[in-house]
Amino acid sequence: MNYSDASISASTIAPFLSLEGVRKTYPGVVALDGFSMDVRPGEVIGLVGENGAGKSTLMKILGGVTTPDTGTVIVDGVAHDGLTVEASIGSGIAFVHQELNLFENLDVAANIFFGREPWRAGPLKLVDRARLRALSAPLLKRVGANFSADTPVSALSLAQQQMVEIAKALSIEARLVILDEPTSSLPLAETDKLLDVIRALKAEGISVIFISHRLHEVERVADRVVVLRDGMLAGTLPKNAINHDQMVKLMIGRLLKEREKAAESARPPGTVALSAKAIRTSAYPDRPVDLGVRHGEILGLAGLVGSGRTELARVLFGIEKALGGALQLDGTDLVLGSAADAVANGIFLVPEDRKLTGILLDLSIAQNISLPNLPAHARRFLVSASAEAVTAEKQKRNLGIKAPSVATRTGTLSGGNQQKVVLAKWLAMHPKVMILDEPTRGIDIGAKAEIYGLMRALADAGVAVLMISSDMEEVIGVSDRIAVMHEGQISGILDKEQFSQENVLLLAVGKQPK
Amino acid sequence: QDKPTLAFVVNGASDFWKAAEAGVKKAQAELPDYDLQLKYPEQSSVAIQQRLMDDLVTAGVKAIMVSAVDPKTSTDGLNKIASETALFTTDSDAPQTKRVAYIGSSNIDAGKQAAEIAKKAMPDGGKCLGFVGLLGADNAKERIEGMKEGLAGTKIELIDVRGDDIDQARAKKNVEDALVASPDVTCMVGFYSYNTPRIYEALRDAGKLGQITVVGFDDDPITLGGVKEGTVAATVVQQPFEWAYQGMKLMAAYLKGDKSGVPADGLIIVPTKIIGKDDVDAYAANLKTMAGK
Amino acid sequence: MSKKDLGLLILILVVGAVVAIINPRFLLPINLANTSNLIGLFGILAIGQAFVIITGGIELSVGSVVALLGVLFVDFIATRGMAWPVALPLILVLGGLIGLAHGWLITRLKLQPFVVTLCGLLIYRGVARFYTADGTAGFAFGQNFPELEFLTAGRSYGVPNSFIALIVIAIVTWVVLHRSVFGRYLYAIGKNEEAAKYSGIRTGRVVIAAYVICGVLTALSAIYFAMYTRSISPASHGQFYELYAIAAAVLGGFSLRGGEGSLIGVILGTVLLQELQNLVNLLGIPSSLNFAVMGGVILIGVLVDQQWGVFRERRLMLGAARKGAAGAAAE
Amino acid sequence: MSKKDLGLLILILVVGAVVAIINPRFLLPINLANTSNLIGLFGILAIGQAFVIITGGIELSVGSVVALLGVLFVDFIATRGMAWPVALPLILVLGGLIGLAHGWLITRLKLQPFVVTLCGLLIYRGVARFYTADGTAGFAFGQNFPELEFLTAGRSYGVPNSFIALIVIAIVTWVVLHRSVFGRYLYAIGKNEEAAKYSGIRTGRVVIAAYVICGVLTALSAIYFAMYTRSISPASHGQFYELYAIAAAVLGGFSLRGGEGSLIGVILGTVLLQELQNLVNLLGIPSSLNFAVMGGVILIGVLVDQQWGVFRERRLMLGAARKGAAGAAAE
Ligand SMILES: Nc1ncnc2c1ncn2[C@@H]1O[C@H](COP(=O)(O)OP(=O)(O)OP(=O)(O)O)[C@@H](O)[C@H]1O
Ligand SMILES: Nc1ncnc2c1ncn2[C@@H]1O[C@H](COP(=O)(O)OP(=O)(O)OP(=O)(O)O)[C@@H](O)[C@H]1O
Ligand SMILES: [Mg+2]
Ligand SMILES: [Mg+2]
Repeated sequence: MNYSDASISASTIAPFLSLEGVRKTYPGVVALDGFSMDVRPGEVIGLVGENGAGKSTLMKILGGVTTPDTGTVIVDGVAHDGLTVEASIGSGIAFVHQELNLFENLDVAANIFFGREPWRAGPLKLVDRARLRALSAPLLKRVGANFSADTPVSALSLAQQQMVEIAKALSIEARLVILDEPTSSLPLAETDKLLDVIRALKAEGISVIFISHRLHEVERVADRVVVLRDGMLAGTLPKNAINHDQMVKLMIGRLLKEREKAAESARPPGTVALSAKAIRTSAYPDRPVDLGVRHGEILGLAGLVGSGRTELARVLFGIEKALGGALQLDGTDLVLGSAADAVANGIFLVPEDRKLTGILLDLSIAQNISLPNLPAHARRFLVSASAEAVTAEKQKRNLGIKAPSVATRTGTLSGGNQQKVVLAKWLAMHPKVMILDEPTRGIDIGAKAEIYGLMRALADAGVAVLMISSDMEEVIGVSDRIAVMHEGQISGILDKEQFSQENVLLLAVGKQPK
Repeated sequence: QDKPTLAFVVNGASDFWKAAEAGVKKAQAELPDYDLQLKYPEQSSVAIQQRLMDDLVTAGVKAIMVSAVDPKTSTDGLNKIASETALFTTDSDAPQTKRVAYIGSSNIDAGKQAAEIAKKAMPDGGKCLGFVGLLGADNAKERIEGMKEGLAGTKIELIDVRGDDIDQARAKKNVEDALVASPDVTCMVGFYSYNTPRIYEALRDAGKLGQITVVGFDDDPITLGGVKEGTVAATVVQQPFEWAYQGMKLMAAYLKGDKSGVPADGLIIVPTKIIGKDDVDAYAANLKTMAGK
Repeated sequence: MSKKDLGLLILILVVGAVVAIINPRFLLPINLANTSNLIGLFGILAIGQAFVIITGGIELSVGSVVALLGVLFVDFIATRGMAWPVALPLILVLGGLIGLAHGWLITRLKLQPFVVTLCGLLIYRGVARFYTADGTAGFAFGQNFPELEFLTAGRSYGVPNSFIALIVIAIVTWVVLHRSVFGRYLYAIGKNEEAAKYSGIRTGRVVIAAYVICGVLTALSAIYFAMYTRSISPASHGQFYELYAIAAAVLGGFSLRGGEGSLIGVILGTVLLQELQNLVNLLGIPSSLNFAVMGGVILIGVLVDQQWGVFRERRLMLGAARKGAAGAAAE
Repeated sequence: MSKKDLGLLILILVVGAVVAIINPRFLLPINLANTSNLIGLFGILAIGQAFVIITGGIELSVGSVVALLGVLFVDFIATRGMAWPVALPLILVLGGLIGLAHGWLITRLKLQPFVVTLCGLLIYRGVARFYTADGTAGFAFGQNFPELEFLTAGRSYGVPNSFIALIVIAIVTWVVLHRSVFGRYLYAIGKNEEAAKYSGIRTGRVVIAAYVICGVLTALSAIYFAMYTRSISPASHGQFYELYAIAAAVLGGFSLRGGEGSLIGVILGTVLLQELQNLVNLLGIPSSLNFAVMGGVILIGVLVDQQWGVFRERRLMLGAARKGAAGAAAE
């Protein structure tokens, strides 16, 4: 074993896990290229890297979901050419996948202990339901869940589901917990709780691999940071050397000048583009929402988990019918029967659940981008592949989508690149109102800056941008105004000079800002 | 509900039974004190027919005349019905059951009559191909057997019988394929009522009408038309009208206590007839009057 | 019992009451016994189907398997003189093997359940017909197997033993499906097979087990059907039975997408379907309409269930909205 | 033409060659014409089915619709004396309405396609049987409609007009499915309906359109079938035709999960199935084995296709790995 950093090899404790020369290729892509690292008991490793750097692939290898082409995984002194899922779980590796993997038709407790149900002796292996519930409750408390163990998962919001995933990882008598972007849709308070959980795990001698694009979170908990670039180890930072700029430099090979922040607005906001008047949604049928987003501004929409922001976005996009109230676009009444109506009116949505609603994993990049505007890519009803390719190439260049070509299936892209494709399909049209629900969820720091830049450019071109985000820095850094939701209602709107984390938080819990 | 009900249960939906319906109707006119019904099971299967009869018994039917889907092996089921109501059989008999009587024809005899037609039409011998719906059904087997018996010792041979599972598109395609596969065939036999018309049409499409001897069964309008035209040699007809008409009257009398109509061996055979070019007009006219059209 | 099941039960009772008023003979013990016998036969089939549907699969070969195994069973004991206590388990094993083959093709070779079992539908019927050379398999006159007949077609205290068998099987499978670890895996796989795999479940084995259970139950029911009709023409025996079984499951609240449905539901679905068949015959409705009545009732049943769900949800929301508005006004 | 389609074509040619060697009469023009006539009839059905399967749906009522509309068509022109140029479009419209109803129930009332069309299967057959009181609808002897007969059962230059109709329909639907905006929407919906909706596609309308197209094509084929058999017993006419259509689509590479399959594939699938039927007759195989042969070939076809896919993928992966390793070594 040879590591660039001398301080690590000085350690004498035997590693719980080591990877040696791991290589994984997909057709046209080298996802991991001779990567090595090790993890010692009770160590928190921050794993960072750009979108598509190979982080998830690495973790999938550890979880036994994919096998490497070459290389060895040594767990607890036992060498494996490729782990199976069972072997992985059997050796005490708990895994929270980047994409959620819960069973909607089962309740929370059943999900947490799925595959490891307590059962009563007998030929039929009956589930011991009382114990199941008793075991689940403390786990839920530990991750700060506000729902009970017998709630059906189908009734939970995305963030709440992510908490269940974490509780599930905790329920395993794990020796290593892998968290692949667990905070990507968690708001601040819950994120803090998660970081506490990680520290508690560490105290118990359990190792953690923590993947996040929110570098400040990594800064706060990691004992060591491993940086991946293009499937290779770009460098390792020991605890005392972990800082934001250092990580960025290793990730993208240079320092970012304008830190993840959009430029100041170039012009004063215009008239109200889209406004909701006493709109009531199914999440909070008794709470009318009033909100207007103006041309040329970025309106941030903050709030705690389940405060009803996604639901509002769905109504504004016509996916769901409002239970009451009215919408106006540029002062005229707007009735949305479907998302198609919204699109026809220039109202676009980048949804929070990419895998289910954002893109079609089986279609190519070009086909995904042209989908909402297909007639424009057709001559007399016949789709023109070349027209599609032209549009897609342009977007691929603009957004820096990392893929062999625009004909690549989007399902093979890394999470962040998939997100860029979702953005690209709307940018290729002419938005009037752009609603982005957690737009940088799972997006790397370089791309984030690009997306902020794009949002600003949209606003400067007169587009009304509504950005839902649970990332406090992002909301404050990017927005022109911030609306905060609390239990289904707008609890307040902050102007630029009132921006502060404290104010947003106060509004989010229903109190008045200072 | 007050009038006693007599039911005629057939073995499956087919035009063949339309004549029986007419017979039931005629009997109804003469038996005002009874409620006569003709019942089709929704599928031609033992379980469904059994179920239908069970339900009829429950509904209080006084006597049932049944064309059993599979009489040979349904002894127990039929006996169960016979123990609860007066049971008669028709079309194909179940002699081992406790049925009161059988009224119908003999399929073996019908097969032999088909052989007669063939012999008359092809004195020099020939090769015959048969077409049928369900190869495994008793009536098909008996007709084929009867025909083979009748042809024994002649130069005429029944070389194969193709089944179509009562899919008429396949019935027609089978004939078309047979014309291709066996160019030396000189005669074709349609064992089920719809087989002869399909043979007729396939031959017409192939321009072979008149070149191949067609032996028919039953009285589909196309079959009769072919007989009249001379392109179908002749057809063997059963008389379901008579089965139904006589059968219903017999059951009504039996219920009143008059058992004189039941012969000692329990068999009332209504013979099958050969309808050739000469009889076809009279037969068709008779059919019309029976149906009351 | 879920609300869905309760609704179905009420429907069954209401239909029964109406029929009984029109024709009181509906309630004769003999009629109830006849009908519950068929409920037993079809119910066992439907439970088997339910296991497969839960996993998001489907088993279309049921009708053909009933024909093939029925033919073999009758042939073994009536023609080849095999003792029935040998033939019966042998048939059950054969059913299990068919299920195993299907499960294997589906999980290991990754074929679609619809395709595999559609081929099964065609192949098994062909084999059954070939086996008897399109003839009928049946018992000779006077051939009797008293114990076997008692078990399959007999009655205890007036209740058909087939119905009793159904009740016993239903209880066991209810526990398996709704209370056991295996049952939980079935539901989970039906909803999200990928996730179940990520959780370290050997999903392949669980799915194969579901098909094997279905195969064994189908085989059992094939024996019951054989002893009910005592004669099997392989060309038509059991035709469309897969549709009956699927229809019962769907009526009972199963989703063909998998992961949904209760065992009580599938039993009630079977009861309703058999009640309808009985009703058509008892009320003198032309049997040509039998299928139409069945189709109509399933459609209406599913529609009402679906619309009721939508309605309840909307009412719940509106209720909340009103309460909220009232609260706001009071403030 | 994709590799998949090519494989199917080769299979068809190989089977044809073998049959022709055993029985050279297979290649007689008359045999080819007869078989291509049925390919035309079943092909039109299968294309209709393909439109529905692409969206991830299924249409099980096809066989019953063929019976019902066939009965109505024959009844209209043979018994009621309606002029056929009136009756023909009327039947097509009826077919479209049936599709519309199915599409509406599926998209607006959110019922499952399997359930809706299963009910359709039962209801339409019941209605057809009730309409003729279980009798046969047919033409009287000597009743002729020369133009209609030429169009449906006639031949041009020895080629059956039904086959020509299929070719024309296939070309049009190929363009629609593989080149048009609507076709892209169909595929997108089949892949992920939710995501298609979020891209602003009116998924409901597109799906309804697919069912309407299927309904109209089924109606057209019902007319062809009616003119082919010239007599329809509603209890059995068209039974299992949905399975033929689905089987053709599956053989042709369609996935019942939706979003996959090519039009050439479905035509080739139909050709293979009809070739098999023809082969059973020409080689004198017992008719009872007809179904078994069909089932066996479908299973093998699908298996080979699937395993071939796995093999190719694995080779690709290995290739990539090897190339990568070589590159790494060279550095
Ligand atoms: N199943 C697959 N088939 C083909 N290529 C794949 C597949 N899975 C991943 N890749 C490719 O492997 C590379 C690494 O992807 P991976 O998901 O590991 O990135 P990541 O570091 O997790 O990125 P992100 O931060 O966006 O989640 C990417 O280029 C991706 O396109
Ligand atoms: N399908 C559903 N069924 C029942 N309740 C739901 C459903 N979807 C969302 N909810 C509830 O509605 C509320 C609002 O959810 P929504 O997703 O709009 O919140 P959000 O502010 O976007 O939060 P998040 O950060 O979790 O996305 C939550 O309490 C959630 O539990
Ligand atoms: Mg990732
Ligand atoms: Mg949200």
